[in-house]
Amino acid sequence: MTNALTILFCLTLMYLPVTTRLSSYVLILVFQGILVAGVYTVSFFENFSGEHLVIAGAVLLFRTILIPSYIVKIIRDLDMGHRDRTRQYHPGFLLQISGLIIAALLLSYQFSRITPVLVIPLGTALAGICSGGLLIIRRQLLLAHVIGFLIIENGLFLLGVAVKADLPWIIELGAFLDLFVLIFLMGIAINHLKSHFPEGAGEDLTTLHD
Amino acid sequence: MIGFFILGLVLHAAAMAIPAVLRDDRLLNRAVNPLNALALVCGLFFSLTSLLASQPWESRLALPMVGAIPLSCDGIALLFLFTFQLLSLAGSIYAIGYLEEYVRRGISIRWHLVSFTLLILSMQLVVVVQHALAFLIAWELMAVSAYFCIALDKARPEVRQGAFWYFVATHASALFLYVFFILLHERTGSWEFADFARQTGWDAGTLTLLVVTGFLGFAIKAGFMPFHAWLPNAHPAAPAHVSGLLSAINIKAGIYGIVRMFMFFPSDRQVFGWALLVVALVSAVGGVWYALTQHEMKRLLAYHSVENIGIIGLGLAVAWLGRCVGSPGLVALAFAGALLHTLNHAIFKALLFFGVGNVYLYAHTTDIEKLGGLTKALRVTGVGFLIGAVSICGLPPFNGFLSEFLIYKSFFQGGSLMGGFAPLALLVAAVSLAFVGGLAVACFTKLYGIVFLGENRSKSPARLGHEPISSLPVLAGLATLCGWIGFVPGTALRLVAPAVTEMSGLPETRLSAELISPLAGLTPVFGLLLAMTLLTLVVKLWVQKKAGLRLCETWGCGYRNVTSRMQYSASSFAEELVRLGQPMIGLRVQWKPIVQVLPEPRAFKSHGFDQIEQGLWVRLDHAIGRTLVLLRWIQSGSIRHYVIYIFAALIVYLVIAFAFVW
Amino acid sequence: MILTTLFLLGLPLLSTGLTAWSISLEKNYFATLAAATGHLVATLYLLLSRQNPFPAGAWFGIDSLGSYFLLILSHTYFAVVLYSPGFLQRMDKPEYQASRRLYYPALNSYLLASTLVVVTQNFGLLWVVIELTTFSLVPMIYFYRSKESLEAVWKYLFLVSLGLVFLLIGVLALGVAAKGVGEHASLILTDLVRDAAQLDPLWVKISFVLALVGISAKIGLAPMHPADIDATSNAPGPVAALMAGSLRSTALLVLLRFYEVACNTSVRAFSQGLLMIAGAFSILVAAVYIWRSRDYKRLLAYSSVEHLGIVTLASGVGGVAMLGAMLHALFNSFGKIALFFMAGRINRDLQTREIDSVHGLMQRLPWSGFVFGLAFFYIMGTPPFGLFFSELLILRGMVHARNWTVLGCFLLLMMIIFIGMGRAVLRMLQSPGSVGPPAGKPRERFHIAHAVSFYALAVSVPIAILRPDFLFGPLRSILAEFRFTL
Amino acid sequence: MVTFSSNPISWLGFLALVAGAPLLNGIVNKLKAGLSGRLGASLLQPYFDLARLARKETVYSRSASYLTRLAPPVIWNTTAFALLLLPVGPFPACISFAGDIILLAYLLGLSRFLQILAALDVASSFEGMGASREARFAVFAEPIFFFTFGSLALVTGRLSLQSIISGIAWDKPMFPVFIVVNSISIFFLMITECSRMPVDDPNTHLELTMIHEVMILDASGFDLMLYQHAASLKLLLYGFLVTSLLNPFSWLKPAVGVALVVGVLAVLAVCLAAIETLMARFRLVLVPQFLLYATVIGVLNILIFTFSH
Repeated sequence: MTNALTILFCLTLMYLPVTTRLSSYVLILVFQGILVAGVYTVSFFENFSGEHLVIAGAVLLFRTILIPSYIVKIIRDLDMGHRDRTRQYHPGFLLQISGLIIAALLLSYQFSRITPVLVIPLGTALAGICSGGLLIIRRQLLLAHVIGFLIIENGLFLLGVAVKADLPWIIELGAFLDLFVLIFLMGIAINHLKSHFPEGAGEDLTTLHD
Repeated sequence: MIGFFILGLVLHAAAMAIPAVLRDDRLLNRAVNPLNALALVCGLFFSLTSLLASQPWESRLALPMVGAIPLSCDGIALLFLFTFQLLSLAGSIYAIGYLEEYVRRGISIRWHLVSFTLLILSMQLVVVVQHALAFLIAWELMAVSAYFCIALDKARPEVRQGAFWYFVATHASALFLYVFFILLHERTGSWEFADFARQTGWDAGTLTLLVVTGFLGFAIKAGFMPFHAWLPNAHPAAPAHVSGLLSAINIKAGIYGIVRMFMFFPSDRQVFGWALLVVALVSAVGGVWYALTQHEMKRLLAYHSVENIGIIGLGLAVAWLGRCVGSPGLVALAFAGALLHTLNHAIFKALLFFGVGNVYLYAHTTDIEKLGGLTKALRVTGVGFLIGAVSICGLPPFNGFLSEFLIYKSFFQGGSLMGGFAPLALLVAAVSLAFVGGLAVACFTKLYGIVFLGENRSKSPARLGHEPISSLPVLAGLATLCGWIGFVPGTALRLVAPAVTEMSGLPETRLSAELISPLAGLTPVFGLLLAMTLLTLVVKLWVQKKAGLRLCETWGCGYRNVTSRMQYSASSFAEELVRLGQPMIGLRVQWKPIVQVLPEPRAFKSHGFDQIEQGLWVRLDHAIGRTLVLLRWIQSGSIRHYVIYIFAALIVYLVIAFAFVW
Repeated sequence: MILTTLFLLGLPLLSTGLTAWSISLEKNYFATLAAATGHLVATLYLLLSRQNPFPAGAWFGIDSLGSYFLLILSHTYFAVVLYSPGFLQRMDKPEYQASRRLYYPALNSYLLASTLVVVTQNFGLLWVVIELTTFSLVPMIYFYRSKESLEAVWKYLFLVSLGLVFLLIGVLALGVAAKGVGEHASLILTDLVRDAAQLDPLWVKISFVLALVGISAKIGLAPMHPADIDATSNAPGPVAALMAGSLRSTALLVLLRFYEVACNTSVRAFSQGLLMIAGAFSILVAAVYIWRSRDYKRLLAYSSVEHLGIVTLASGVGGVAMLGAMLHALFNSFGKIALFFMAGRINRDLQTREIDSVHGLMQRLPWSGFVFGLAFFYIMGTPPFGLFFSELLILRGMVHARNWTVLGCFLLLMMIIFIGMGRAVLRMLQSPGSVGPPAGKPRERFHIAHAVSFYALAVSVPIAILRPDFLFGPLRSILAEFRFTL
Repeated sequence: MVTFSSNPISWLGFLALVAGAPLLNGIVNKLKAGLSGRLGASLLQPYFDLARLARKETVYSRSASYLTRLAPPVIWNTTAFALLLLPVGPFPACISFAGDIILLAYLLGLSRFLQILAALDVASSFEGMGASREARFAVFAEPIFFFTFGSLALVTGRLSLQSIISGIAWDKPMFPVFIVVNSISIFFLMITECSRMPVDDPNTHLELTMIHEVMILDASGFDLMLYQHAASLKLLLYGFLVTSLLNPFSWLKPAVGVALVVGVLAVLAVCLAAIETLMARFRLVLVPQFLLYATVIGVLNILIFTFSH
């Protein structure tokens, strides 16, 4: 069951390179949020407790409702052209992502030999982290960077599941809070950016360099 | 006795405090320098009396919570202390008159006076403290304060650059010294010089490392080639009294360090001695040869400091060798030569630099080609400079001859003591020393002849300034010392005797028997020479009075309206010798050969440059710059690149973690 | 004891609330000053009494490492608070209104967050609170409300948080490693150190690598330093001082916590090597940009990259060098206070950050120029200032470890940085410029910033020479915790 | 330990040498004239010249400073003083101590120093030229001296001229070669230092080509006399150095020795005369090579000697 969900997660990753529409990114986020919550609940089904429920709920709340809606709000406020400047269709990007996923799975397989881990979730998690980074590297739009960051966060969460590292629930919640505050601040920053950089709003910033 | 020394230090501290309360620069100049002079007189009283009584002084300064800092004035420390104090005294008296000029120009000397005092103070501390950390602190204080002293007229870019040369060099030397003393501490577990000296049984690797780091550290300071590049840049930048002290005593701190190293490692490895000999020879020959190419008085003198440091190094090298073959007599001879030359060089180099200072105040330039005939205007300076020049060339009967004489003797004695190739090598060294002497004669005849003799070359004969009053006693005193040490070698040798006995282990009696009394015998010889000369002079004057005496123009070999611009110039005087030095000596010549029948006007320009400075250090600087630029893409400014860095770093670290077994 | 904790955590919390509520700058200043003073007093008390106010094995606790870094934090913070009113009164432009309003709350919340970081012993919670420090300072980096500062904020926020994600992975990995212990596995430092033997070395290794990568962005270790440079160089003087002097050290503390765990396991050697590599690379990068830098605030930012690199390198070398590293962190914070205060003043008066367009600082701003020059010599490790002694200790450590390659590279890079920085700073100080202040402006007067800077530079001397026991006692036990011997 | 000879004859010998120095010039000139088929001036002509100069009034250039007035006596005295260090025939040197060879070399150096300065003092470009040449050749001349006498000092293990010369032992097979080569080097040195052909032309009349003569171009009267006499003293000094290397008195009867010394001096005079008649002056750029040659044979000599036993 877990594996099925994580495979789905991989598929969402595969969708990243082929779209540049912010709205579809948001959708991906929502979907991933659901998947992650699902994986979490399932993976802890055997010794199920209130804590897990709370965390799963928090995951759902943050990742599928609060954050996506907030990002949609930003998009509305800035009414930025819904698409990234970069080309719509990226064969190279697609190949990289798929290669990444395969590599991640192989790696996690190798890894599972030396230490007990769930192969597929781990691979997916690694793939998620890396492809999030790749998205940031590939896309110019700052919101796309935020999206990439959130995808990395999802991957991280999966990783936690994969290595069965159960932090105290209070810490998990704290982490969610942090995440949310962070996104909130980023939103404010982007808003200010709009006022400072009227033209090409939210493009990558490169004025500070040596 | 020691009370006087401490009193001197206290007075220095007071002198440093004065600028805080006194506002007017002119008064400040007249208050601080005399106070320093007074302090130094006290200090001199201490060092001189304990030197002549040859009673070393030792004590431990117990500081609360820090621990005891061993202070001691053994013979070596006393000798260097005496040298430093003597020349600092001369410098601070000279500064009174010299700084007037800067005050007139409206350059603030407040901070300069503080750092000048600090320089004098820290130099005295450097030789007194016998504790590595304290030594390093005093050393760095000396370096920094000297830097500020040099950068007095900092509005001029070349001054800033020259000062920066010094700054970088001294920092490099400090880094080497850190490693040196840390290695010693690592080996002995103590910071005290005494324990370093007590340590025995060095393993070869550590010893080599120690000698190399220590020597580099001190050699950069002393200005051995190829680490000399800072001298010719820093000296012209500094005001005359500071350049005088730089050459006279600041670089001697490096010599002091090397002498201390000798005490730390009683080694029998001849290779170090030979290596030092080679370095010293290169410095001596190279220094004087480069000096020949210079047309700026202070640069020229700076290169001569390199030469003289080389000569001192020769003495030290022979002393090391003498210790290796276990001959205290040779050690004593060579060390006496080296230490005496340290003192002598300090005296006549300060004399020369102060002379240049007066020239600068008078003509507002130190470019040799623009000067000439200064003896008529600057009488004292002229005579003093001549004496300095004769002394630095090592000509009798002045002090330079005495120390070089000892070093020559040490060569021959060493040659007769050692077998194999050693005699030949030492003979070659002696011959090179003679060669250096010849070049020095050429160089200083050029300098003195062009600057002080003949007619003024610059287009504007209008003279500015004068000989500052305070400089006259200084020049006279230093010149007298040059003559005195030369004529009466006994006294000077008694000054170095305690140090020499410490280094060589030769008892006082044998020392005086083998070293002092033979040289003391030179006095009647020189006396006879002097008497004969005076007699001849009297006869000459009498005859001329009888036969008559007349003034007229110089015989122009039939040419008419000869102008002062037609005199032989410094560059043409030195040109052939410089050419012979090619390509070791850089020489840039710009001219167009005459081909057509009716040639248009032609110009011939030639100036020498320092191959080591330009070809090694400046090039190294550029190379570092070029190499570092290769990495400047890192701060690209794009957040996407930065994300790549994070992942890249992660991957690299993980590869390190799992690929390489640690 | 409870009082101490109250002073450490309660007071900042209270003053955060107060300053957030009240709008009068004076009141806020006094509230902040009170908090800072209380904090400092409590810290010193802790150092002197050498005891942990929290119950053993709790999520919070103050070991000697903590108390030592608490001093760095508290001291720097105190200096910054002292300077703040003088700073704010100059920031009277209308567009700064909002920033001034936010200034004190941000400061207080920063103190709170950083204190939490220092006292937290549980790695999970540590991650949560380290993120808070970022949030608390971000508004202050954006003080000037300019394009550059906004870009700096964005980069800093984004990259640091991204790094912290990896830190969290590191924490998870540590949790996995702790599984080997058994059912009473916990993420509490003391437990981990106690059961170091049972930890799974593989996961410890992974966690250390991830922690290093993750926290580097916050410490400012290359190659994760760029955002840090932008933030430090665009923040106003006091905030920059706070970041360079305290924020980075606090982040370093987090790394040291992981290092402490690693040092007690079999991956000790590896982690040492990794720290050396990271540190050396940071020094190299700093050298690259210091060699010919155009902007003196960025120059200072790189200089703090360099010094944090030195500290990291030295803690990797271990032994005496570890002692040197700890002292270096402290003394570096002192120096950064002076340097950034002065840089801020210079920037304000000359309205330029270009090194080439700064002339005759000594005549133009006698006091600031003088202190700036002094701080330059300080940061270059000139005796008798403290950095000289700490660098000597570090070199001793390298020599003792017979680590000649590291020693050689270190000295070479030191020399390069010395030349580069010397060129820039001495040029600023000495190159001939307008003699005296420009028409209309009065001659610069002695300002509290100068007093604070003087104090910060001077205090390092007695600490380094007298080696007071209330400081060196903790230092020795730190070395013991890392199982280093002098 | 400095010893002043108690033997009055040494001092008398010194005076005799000082008095007789111009005679050597006279002889050389006479021989030269003879070789070039002229009758030539009388042997005593140098004395007449000196006397004439002493009587003449002195003319100083307006550019000249105190140095022009000071230089002649000092130069004459240093040169004469150098003679005091030479052992004269069988008698000990007037003054001798360990290392007096160094003093000897540096005394000559001092006189050269002042000579050059005196030349530069009168602000004439011609004399400057001469001064530059003098300085240049001196640089290469000094090493020759130190090589020859240094090697002798090392071989004999002594440092005073007196003891070195008396320490020359003829029993060793290599010694004659060694001595001969050394004396050749010194002969070259003598040619250079005393500015004879082929390095310098003592009686040319073109200022551009002269070295020593051009430096004293502006001297006159008593000063010129002192210069001239100092020059002849120098010639004699080097001549004696060469002859004393043979050290005849250690293995011959004094009378024979004296005869030998005179003979060798005569031979030297003939050589000088012959060279000056037969050879043309070198181009000035070649002179350093000439001197380097003299140095190099010294080097070879000492090498061969050290490794031959």
